[in-house]
Amino acid sequence: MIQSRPRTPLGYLPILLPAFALIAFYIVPFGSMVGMSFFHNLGGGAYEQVFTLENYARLVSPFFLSVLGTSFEVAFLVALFAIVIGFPFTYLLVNARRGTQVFWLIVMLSVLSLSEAIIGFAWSTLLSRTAGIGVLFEALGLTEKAQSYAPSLGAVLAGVTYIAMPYAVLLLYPILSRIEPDIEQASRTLGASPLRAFFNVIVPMHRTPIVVSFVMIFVFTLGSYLLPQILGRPTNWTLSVVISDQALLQSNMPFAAALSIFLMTVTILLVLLVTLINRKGAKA
Amino acid sequence: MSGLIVENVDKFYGNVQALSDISLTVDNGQFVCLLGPSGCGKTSLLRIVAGLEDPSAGRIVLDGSDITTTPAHKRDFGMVFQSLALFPHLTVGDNIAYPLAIRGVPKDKRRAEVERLLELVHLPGKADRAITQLSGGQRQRVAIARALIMQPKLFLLDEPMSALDAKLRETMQVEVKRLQRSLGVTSLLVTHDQREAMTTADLVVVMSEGKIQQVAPPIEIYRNPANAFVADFIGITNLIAGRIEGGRFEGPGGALALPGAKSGIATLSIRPEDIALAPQAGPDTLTGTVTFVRHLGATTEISVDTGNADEKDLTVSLPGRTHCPFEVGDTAHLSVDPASVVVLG
Amino acid sequence: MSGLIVENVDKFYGNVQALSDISLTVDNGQFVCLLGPSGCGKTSLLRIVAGLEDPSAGRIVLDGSDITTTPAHKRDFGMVFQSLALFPHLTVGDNIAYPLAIRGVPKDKRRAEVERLLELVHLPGKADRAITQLSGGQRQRVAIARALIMQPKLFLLDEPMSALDAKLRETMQVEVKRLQRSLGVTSLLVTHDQREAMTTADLVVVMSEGKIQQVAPPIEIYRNPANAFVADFIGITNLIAGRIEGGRFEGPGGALALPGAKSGIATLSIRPEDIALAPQAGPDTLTGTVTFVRHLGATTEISVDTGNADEKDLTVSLPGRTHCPFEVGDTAHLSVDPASVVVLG
Amino acid sequence: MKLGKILSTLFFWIVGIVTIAPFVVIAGVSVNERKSLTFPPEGFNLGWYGDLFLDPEWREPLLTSLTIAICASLLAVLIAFPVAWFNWRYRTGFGKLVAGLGAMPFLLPPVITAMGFLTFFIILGYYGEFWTVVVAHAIFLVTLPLVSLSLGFEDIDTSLVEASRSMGASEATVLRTVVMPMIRPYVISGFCFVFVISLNEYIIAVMTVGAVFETLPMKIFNALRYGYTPVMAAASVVFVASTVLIFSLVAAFSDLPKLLGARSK
Amino acid sequence: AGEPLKVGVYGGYFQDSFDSFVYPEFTKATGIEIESIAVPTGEAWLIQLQQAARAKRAPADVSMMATVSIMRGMRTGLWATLDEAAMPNVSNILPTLINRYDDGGLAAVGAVSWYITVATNTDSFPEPIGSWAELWEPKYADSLGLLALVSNSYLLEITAKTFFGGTDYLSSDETIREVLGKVAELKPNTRLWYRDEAQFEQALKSGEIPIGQYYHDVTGLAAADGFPVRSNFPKEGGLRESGNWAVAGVSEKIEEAQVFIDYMSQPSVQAMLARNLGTAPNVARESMDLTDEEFAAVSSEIAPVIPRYDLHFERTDWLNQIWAEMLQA
Ligand SMILES: Nc1ncnc2c1ncn2[C@@H]1O[C@H](COP(=O)(O)OP(=O)(O)OP(=O)(O)O)[C@@H](O)[C@H]1O
Ligand SMILES: Nc1ncnc2c1ncn2[C@@H]1O[C@H](COP(=O)(O)OP(=O)(O)OP(=O)(O)O)[C@@H](O)[C@H]1O
Ligand SMILES: [Mg+2]
Ligand SMILES: [Mg+2]
Repeated sequence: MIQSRPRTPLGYLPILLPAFALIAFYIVPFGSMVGMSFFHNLGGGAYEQVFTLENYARLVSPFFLSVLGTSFEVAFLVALFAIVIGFPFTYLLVNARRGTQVFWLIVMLSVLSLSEAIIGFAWSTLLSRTAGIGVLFEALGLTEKAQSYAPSLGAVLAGVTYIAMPYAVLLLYPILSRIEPDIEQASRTLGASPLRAFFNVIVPMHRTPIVVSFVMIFVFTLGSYLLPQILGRPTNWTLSVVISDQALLQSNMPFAAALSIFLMTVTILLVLLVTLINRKGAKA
Repeated sequence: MSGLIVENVDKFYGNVQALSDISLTVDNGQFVCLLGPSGCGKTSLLRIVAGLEDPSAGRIVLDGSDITTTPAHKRDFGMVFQSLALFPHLTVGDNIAYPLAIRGVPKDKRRAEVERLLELVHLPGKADRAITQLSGGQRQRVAIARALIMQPKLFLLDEPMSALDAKLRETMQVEVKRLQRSLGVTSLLVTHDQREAMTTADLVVVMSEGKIQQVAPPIEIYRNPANAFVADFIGITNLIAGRIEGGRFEGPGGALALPGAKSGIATLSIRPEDIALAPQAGPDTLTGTVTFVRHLGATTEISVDTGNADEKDLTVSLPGRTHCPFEVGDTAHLSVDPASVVVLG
Repeated sequence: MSGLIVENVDKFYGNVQALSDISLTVDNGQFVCLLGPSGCGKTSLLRIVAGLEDPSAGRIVLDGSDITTTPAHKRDFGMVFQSLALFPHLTVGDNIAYPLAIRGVPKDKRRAEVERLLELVHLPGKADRAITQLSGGQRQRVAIARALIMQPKLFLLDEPMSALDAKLRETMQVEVKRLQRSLGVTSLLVTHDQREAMTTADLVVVMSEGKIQQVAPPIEIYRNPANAFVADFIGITNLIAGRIEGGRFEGPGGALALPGAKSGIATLSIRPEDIALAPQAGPDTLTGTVTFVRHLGATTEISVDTGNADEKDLTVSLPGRTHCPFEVGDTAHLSVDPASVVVLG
Repeated sequence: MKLGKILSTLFFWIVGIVTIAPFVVIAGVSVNERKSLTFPPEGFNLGWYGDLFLDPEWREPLLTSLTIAICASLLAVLIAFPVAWFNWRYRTGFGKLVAGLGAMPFLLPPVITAMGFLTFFIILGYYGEFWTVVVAHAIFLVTLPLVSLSLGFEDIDTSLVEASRSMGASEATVLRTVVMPMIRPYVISGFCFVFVISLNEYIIAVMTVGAVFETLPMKIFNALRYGYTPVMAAASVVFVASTVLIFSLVAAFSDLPKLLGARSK
Repeated sequence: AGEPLKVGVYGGYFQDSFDSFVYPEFTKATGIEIESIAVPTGEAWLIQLQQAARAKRAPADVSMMATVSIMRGMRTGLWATLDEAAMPNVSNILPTLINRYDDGGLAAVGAVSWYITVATNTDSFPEPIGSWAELWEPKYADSLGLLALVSNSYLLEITAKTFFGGTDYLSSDETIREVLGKVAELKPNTRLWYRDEAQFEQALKSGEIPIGQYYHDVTGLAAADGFPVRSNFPKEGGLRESGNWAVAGVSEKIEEAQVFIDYMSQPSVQAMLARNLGTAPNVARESMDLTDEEFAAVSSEIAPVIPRYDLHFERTDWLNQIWAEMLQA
């Protein structure tokens, strides 16, 4: 018995409480952050509640733009890898037996249950000269001498992609599991090899979910903060690192808030742009 | 050796045997319907022919060459799926041209072919539509056009009409049949709708539980069912178990003259329309109590309890305008033309 | 004033008008079928009667009292849903006892009632089964038992049989009808299957696009359709538009004698079984080209193109054993018994 | 066809192995004989697992994290349930708006959400109070039960509700006798998702109560900063093991792929 | 006496050691019970104390804090002014480790100190490194581990002392930038700019990164455990950093707190800390009974490099900004 709306205003009661909770503890905090970004920093966690644009003025520098660039570069590449690896992986997964699916889904959920710090550690071990793939490559004769692959941009990308993978898989899983097997089979009876059917039909068919997942992983990755520190060189540190440093180490709350809003605004603009382009592309 | 030959095909899914020892020969240009209840293995057989599934045993031979291990995309068959499986991200034209596109046929050539096919399925000028802009019947036609554009050696259809409503389904059946006849393409249609099979097929293959029960032209299947399953599955029939002795059948409710019938225990299959009302009990009538009367308009169906096995009342079908003289509870006497009776094992 | 009265009911969903000015009287103990094509508003009407939906205008009166604003759970009706809506987390017995349980009836009393109902629907001893352990037909019976346990004032069924296969559906129809008759409960059944309506109903309500087209007993609906819509929707019919002049109808393909018919422009409705083959053209025959022949077994259907409007070929139905003398492309002459012709507006 | 099959199987397994490799490192490290994170491990010693539960150094953060995770997931489910229910029951713009609001926290980079909470609680003067992190986690993760409950409600055949209404059940009776039994697996899975992620969440916890309470992820991170110890690996192994256990149970008692949105088969 | 005295020191190794070596002895000596509180590094604790102060609560009565944090707290008058007369032992503490309000009131007293020196993996570099300047040599390309923050690596001070005659050189924007330019020359040599001690420690022990700046005491402990590592004081001196005791102004246990600080300032206690925690004592060498060996393990006679706390305090944002620009360029 689905109705368009409750018969009496009292019927709205159940949703008012959650609505209140979300507004009080999400919208208002958000607003307070916006407010904070206009305050004057006194240092040491103290600030003065006077209106100033100095935090934003400080933002406008080649330095922060380049850090932003780094953040976007990392996020873009990670989202790209996560989709390029995650999409075919998920596609193979949904076509696997039920038991296999459950196994890998649990593995993906287990990755979520690893703290970022420990993932950073595990990857720095995996990429180290003394105990990681360096040793493996040397043993296989791929490299002459064991090398270390961390810290580096590559290491950051590997680590963050690793964290993003479960999200990619969990985002794409419901969508790909809804594909009629008929679609792929139809393209095969029409003369496409399985590989071709995948690239020719399955991928273009999911253009929108792919773009949406890409954007979501992109945004999620923008927030990564521990891994760039653990696996990267200073040039790979993202804006999130700078924000948390400002907040936690320098105790410059107003500036940290301004940086957050800067990051968020640019992110939202970018997401809008991508959505717009996708919509245009889908129409064409 | 031209045509399609299915030789001793078995199919197992894990422990489930979906097909057992299926053999079938389809001549070029024939329209064959696989008919059977749900789960009898029709789709499995069709998919094995299409190359989408490997048989567990047996061979598939086409025009003399063994294609059992040829992958689906190299068989050059056209297939229409129950879900239609149209590509939602492509236009009507691009859907139909897909087989050409992946074979690298140039664009203008594709365009021309698409136009030709759209004419054929009565959808001229719809090439640039999105799939979502079409009605169910129109999508159906697009799927058919796409399957036919490569002039396939074999045209396979897996319950393509089952999602359509009754009137549209009938129209499409007639169209598919006409199209097939005009193109002369060998076709294999899966259905569980006997009316569809009767309408379209040159040859009906009745299957049950992974085995072929009978292969014959439609009217033959109706008139001379090979066994009780076929008799009961195709149309409505009355199965009456009894005993034949010296050209007379004795069963629940009475007796019937069956001159020349082999003596012994037998089951008769009698179609409802082959039973008539007798004015009174006679030596060759069945007698029972009327349990239900359906005034269906075109016919009136009367259920008569003659004490038949499994509480299966006999069904008698009277032509529409015939006055039904009975109420529930009345006693009815029934007579049967011996020529219309089929004696089963 | 006993029975159910629906008075001038309108129903809008947003801007969509699902029902317009529906009025209907159902006597106590009657079995009424709402019949009509998909989307005509049958379910909406039933749900308004059940109290699951509010009418946009109009009243519902039961046994003289207005129940338009009584909420569903206070109407004490029994309803069977298309999806059956059995609770998957409860056993068969608990499903049937649900209406009692939520009214706090003690356990042993519930148990006894459940047993009684299970007897009634021929499922004795199945109370402890899980719903998933039942077949489709058995689930159907459970749903019916659940709807009947409170001895409802009104028994409402929304296409309860549509998920069953053809044979089972027929069995269930007969059983529902028998049950209703023996309990004498006023019933309202929604269906789009005319065969189902003909089988079960005392009174058929034909609806189309939110309006009632005709209310009459089944055979009356078939024989005397009120308009072209009803004629075409119930059974197969041939609608032929033409002109009546001095007791003769002139239309595509020829002319027919219709003694006593009113002059003017008219559409005839002629059932396929009321058309016979004529040996040659005569003053009262229609002539056309055979376009398709279906050997359906019980009947043979011939499509004849007489140049009728909308490319609607005439359908002629010959009894099963009749030899069909035609091939596609032959010319056929058809004769019609004037008594069977219905002249529509 | 064969080559494609081999390639795809190979790809699947390479991704699988790389996904599992870090677990191997962590498990290996957790059994080092000496207090060092050497890989491959030197010697074998399960004592670090004992430390996790016995050493107050580790037990405290573990308990803190568990408490936060349990409270936060309860709260998140409590917030999400009425929203999901309401949106299933009614079609109102307001309901959709609230649901959209509920989806937002998870869609922004967590640092930003964390900053929001930090400034908010500082301004309010509750910075560092235990409940702030519970609220922050619940709000941040409310999206998860919202999604799983919405999927669950979508899955309840509305005719079941109508059937129960037509048999005389009031709104509350319907909720108790029909909706609750059917939605329970989704409530549990929503709870589990928040629980697992909250248990491992770092940045928001640090920004809200980092100065006062130490959660296990902070402890692990601090261990990483101020002295590697295999206990941190042991903690991770225990977490992974519990996650595997939790979701295996979920998979055993309901349909995990379906909970994750797969079409039911 | 009702509630125990709440004392906060850095969580982890520090807190452990205080719990086992210091507090029991203190309680035995004075009868004052202690509740041990873990304090995070960085400034989070300061914010916490400030928040609490507004609500007139004290999460800890006495806290150990970095010097810059002490100075920040002083600015908002967070710390109680201590009574020197009640704490005779405080006079033992080196004067540079005493923080006073502008009016001369005592705000904080040095608690413990530690050194940042040059640490090496002896498998890779058997010879000790004699001077900070060696870190700039091209032969160490891509092999150094350095602390990543301007506020914890103190590389500005170290560089100023090594190449520009002393930390006083950091007197103007220009000279600071000049020194920073010199620090930037370390970038090609630096493999890891680490934020987390242990991250480097692990790499140092395994030889993955064979050389870098590191905490003298920690390296010593690792060497004692048998790892192939060594820490030595360069000729320019190690960098000396310290933690300080300060008492929250809203504390109701100022007297007990002063007893505690006085106790901690005794040379014997300082010596005990040096032996058990490996910290550098804050009192004159002569006043303690440490052997030469014990002393060398935690400190050095070479004059230390002292951080320019004033600079870090007054120019926080600017220093961090130019540092980050240098590092991340
Ligand atoms: N992929 C599969 N895995 C396991 N069993 C299967 C699979 N496909 C079909 N089956 C089983 O094989 C048998 C035959 O199935 P098939 O789909 O061929 O039947 P069908 O005649 O097409 O039925 P329907 O009319 O319902 O489509 C059934 O018992 C079915 O359950
Ligand atoms: N909840 C609703 N919101 C909007 N429109 C609706 C709703 N329910 C029904 N309609 C519309 O009202 C009209 C009548 O619908 P109804 O369900 O009563 O038809 P029906 O005769 O039962 O059809 P069917 O045989 O397909 O069940 C249809 O046009 C339908 O689209
Ligand atoms: Mg099938
Ligand atoms: Mg309906």
